Amino acid sequence: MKNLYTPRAARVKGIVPETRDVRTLRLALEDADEPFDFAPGQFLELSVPRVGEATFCIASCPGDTEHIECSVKRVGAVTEAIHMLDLESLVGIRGPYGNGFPMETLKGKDLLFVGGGIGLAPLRGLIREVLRARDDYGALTILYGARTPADMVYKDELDVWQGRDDVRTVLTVDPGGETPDWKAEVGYVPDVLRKTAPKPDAGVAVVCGPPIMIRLTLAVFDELDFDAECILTTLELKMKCGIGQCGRCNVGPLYVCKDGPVFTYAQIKEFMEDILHI
Amino acid sequence: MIAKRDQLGAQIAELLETMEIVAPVRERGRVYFRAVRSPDDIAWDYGTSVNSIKEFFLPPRQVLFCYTSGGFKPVSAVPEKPRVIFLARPCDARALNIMDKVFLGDRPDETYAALREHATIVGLACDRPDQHCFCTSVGGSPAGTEGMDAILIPTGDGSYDVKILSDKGRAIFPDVPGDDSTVPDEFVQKAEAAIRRHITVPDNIRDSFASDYWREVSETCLKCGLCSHLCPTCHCFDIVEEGDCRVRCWDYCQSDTFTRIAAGHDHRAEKFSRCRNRVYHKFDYYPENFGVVACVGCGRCARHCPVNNGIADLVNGVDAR
Amino acid sequence: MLDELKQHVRDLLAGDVAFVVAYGESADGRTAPVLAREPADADGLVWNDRCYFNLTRYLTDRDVMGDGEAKIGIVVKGCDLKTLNVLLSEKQVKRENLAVVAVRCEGMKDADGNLLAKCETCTVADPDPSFCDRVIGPVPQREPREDDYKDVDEIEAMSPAERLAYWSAEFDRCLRCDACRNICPLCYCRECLASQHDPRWIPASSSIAGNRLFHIVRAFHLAGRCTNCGECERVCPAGIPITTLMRKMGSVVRDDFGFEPGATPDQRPPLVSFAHNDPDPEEVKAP
Amino acid sequence: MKKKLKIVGFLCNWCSYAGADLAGVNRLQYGHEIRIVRVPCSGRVNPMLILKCFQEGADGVLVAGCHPGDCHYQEGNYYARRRMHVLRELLDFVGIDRRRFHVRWVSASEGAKWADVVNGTIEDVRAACKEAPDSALSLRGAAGATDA
Repeated sequence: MKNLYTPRAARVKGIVPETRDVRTLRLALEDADEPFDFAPGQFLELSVPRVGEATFCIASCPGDTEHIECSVKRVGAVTEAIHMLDLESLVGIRGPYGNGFPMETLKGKDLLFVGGGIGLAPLRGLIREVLRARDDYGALTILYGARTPADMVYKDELDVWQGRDDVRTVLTVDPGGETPDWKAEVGYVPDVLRKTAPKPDAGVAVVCGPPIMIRLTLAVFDELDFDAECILTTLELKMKCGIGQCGRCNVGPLYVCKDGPVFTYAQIKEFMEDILHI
Repeated sequence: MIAKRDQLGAQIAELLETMEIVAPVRERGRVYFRAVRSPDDIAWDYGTSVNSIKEFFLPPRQVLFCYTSGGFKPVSAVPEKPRVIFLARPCDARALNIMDKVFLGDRPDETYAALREHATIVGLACDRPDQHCFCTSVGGSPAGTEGMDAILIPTGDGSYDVKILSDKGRAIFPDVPGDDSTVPDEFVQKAEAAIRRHITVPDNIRDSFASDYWREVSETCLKCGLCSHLCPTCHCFDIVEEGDCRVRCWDYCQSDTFTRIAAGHDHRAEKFSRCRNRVYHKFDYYPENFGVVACVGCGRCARHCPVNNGIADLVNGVDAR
Repeated sequence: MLDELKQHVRDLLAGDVAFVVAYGESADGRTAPVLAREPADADGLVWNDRCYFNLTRYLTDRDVMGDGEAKIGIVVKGCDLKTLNVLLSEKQVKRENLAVVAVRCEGMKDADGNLLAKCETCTVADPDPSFCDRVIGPVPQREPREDDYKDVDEIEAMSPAERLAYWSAEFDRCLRCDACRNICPLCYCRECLASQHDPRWIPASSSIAGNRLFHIVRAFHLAGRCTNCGECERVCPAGIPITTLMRKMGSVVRDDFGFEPGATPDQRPPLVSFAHNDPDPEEVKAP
Repeated sequence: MKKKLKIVGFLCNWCSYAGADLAGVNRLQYGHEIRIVRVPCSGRVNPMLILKCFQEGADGVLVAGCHPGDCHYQEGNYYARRRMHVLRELLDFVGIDRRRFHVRWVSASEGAKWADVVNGTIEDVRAACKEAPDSALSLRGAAGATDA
């Protein structure tokens, strides 16, 4: 008898080193004729045989039909094993799960993306999707920070975004992380956000990063008088089942895996203490 | 129809040839639901059992699939023989309907669904609540029939009034006329009056989310999983790798590893926030999501709590603030 | 006696003690551990034959103790003092931060009113005053029976195959709820080996082999440390005779290394020490 | 079918490993059922390592170190002796055949003794396996269905 937890077999078709501890995998399902339809912001469960399963957001966009991409930072047993994988290694995929970004409500709006570290991964799929139909959206601003220039992911893509005149890209590194040739901002993401001070009517802000960054960034949005309904964040709390049953990723009554991972700030404000406990 | 214990016993002996029978049995002076080999094993006159019957629907350990050279081979957790659960209390039977909301919702769990389908539940109306039982405070009744296929109503002298509640129940008791499936009012009233513990689940429990109350009442909690493991509605699980297989097993929300990610972040790192989440999950979030409190008032959390700090007291105390 | 206890706790709380871990009442009226924080809280304290909880458990509870720098008080029985001695010898608590209030004890009873097994053989009902700051209550009149280790002997009398079958049946019932570990005052590891994910030393799920491993590891880690407070077995919902396992370990360290856990606050735990004439692991003892 | 035994040997670098080496140099024959893990000292052998071997399907475990009094680190094997004694008692108490787990002292000059120790251990483990094929700690047996 089949069950929800048996993954689909997939192979590693490409490995892109991003930083010293982040690599992006390009994955292809073995049963490629079965659809894998997803929206930007959704996630999947990636299995390494005999090691385990972990949750990763899909870093590619639905338009990238050839591969599914996930960026993986090496932190624990499963991610360690993922970093040991070679081309053509067998992995398992369950999903896609979660709600994804509300693409329809983003249409026609000015968009501000705020990312930190590996938190750029879910935003990258969204940004790609937006750039595919650039004319459907208003002004685009990308604020991205990492500890050091070397810790920035998707460097090629950052260059492309910086090179475009229809996207404003602000890069920053943590104080102390700058190198002599670093020309862009130095400062923590929330501080740089405050400095660049977008206007509250700017449209929609999308935030993703480590918990502490999300927390402080949302606080800056409060200061700047942003409407909590117009701030989207994508959360990644510990998940196992991915389908709202195992009971660990809840934010109040909402399950990150099922009702999220994309939430408006308004939805989760009440439970902030329970989500972003530092 | 009135049946005597030995009549039912003889029937169980017959059923044992083709079915697995789960019933309360006495072990070391306490009562547990176990698969029985003979009707003689059954503790007919039990009051409350230590474990609930949830383990027969959500197994404590379930192999999901095993690795093969080229992929993943699912493993069935459904036993061949159909199962009858005898003498389940109304609280435990009702808990299944509550768990159904999670496991038979928009993404039905095949194993759970099959085990539900596979099992017939013959309940036992409750005339022996103890001081921790509070089913009537959370929408249940000691004479409730929710989740059952048949119910036995004790009439004294080791006899039972057998009522059929579903086709599955009829298959077990083909001789019982199915025209009457109501529990007599007299029994209901007497049984409900025997429930001594009453708790109040405040309507505005959400308002207390930020209260210091949670720090105070969780102080002595040991963060063990005893209450979750015995709770008939607690269903949180973990998915782990064991040898060549992946396994689903019970987990508990007070555990240090429940919400901690590999990178170290734990969104419920402090004891009080776990304790609070546990209470809210049952009495606030579950009602919001599924329209029913995820507690059946069986009293196990209080009865067995190592430090006598049961959930019932935690939720009951919220209103007192 | 209770009044004396209450008054003493009140005085402590009026002084420099942040809180006192003591026996009080739960919301549903049962005896339970409580933390008295205000002098007025002392009014609710109790002392009765249901005070079996070993409150030293809370001395290493980080959620309760915070940084562990505040001075606190604790109510103990003579047997709990042994556990406190182990914690002190393992440098887990600072004696100078503790106000230890010992209560003379007539023995604790189970739900059926029977004296607990450990109380029948208790030799510390009248606590050693050198280990505490205050002793309260009348001197107990009970005569302890000598501990015959009958439970351990019964199992040792079995053949290896019978022992395996016996323990398999017991471990099979284990739910892995961790209550035994979490109530144990000496299971204070910040990260329990049994919960570790990477490496996964012990499987998380409940299976006979995994459960057996869990209990073996726990027994080994408590060998020479366990003071036999019996809390693990008391709370076990499956009724597994955990103390028998612990008592076996206790008898090994006593007979072979001459060690009595918790006898003093400055012992060196037996498994981090040795003697030149220790028995060889291959030596077969005469039955 | 006769099952091939798997025995894990933890050998201290300074004595027993050298002893095993000597046995090899002298071309002494002994059972090949043993797999050797070299450790700096028998005192390094955490009981968890032994249990993990059984967990992963080993039929027996042998810990070998310098003779008490001869430890390269003065006293490492004294600690090992105590710990292993307690572990052996414990395993025996829960019904795990003590013949499956041995602790022996073999010096660098005792090549012949090493061969005897290995052969004796294999014999013991084989006898234990005859009575009960599984160590009762193996998860491979308990993991349920595995891929054939």
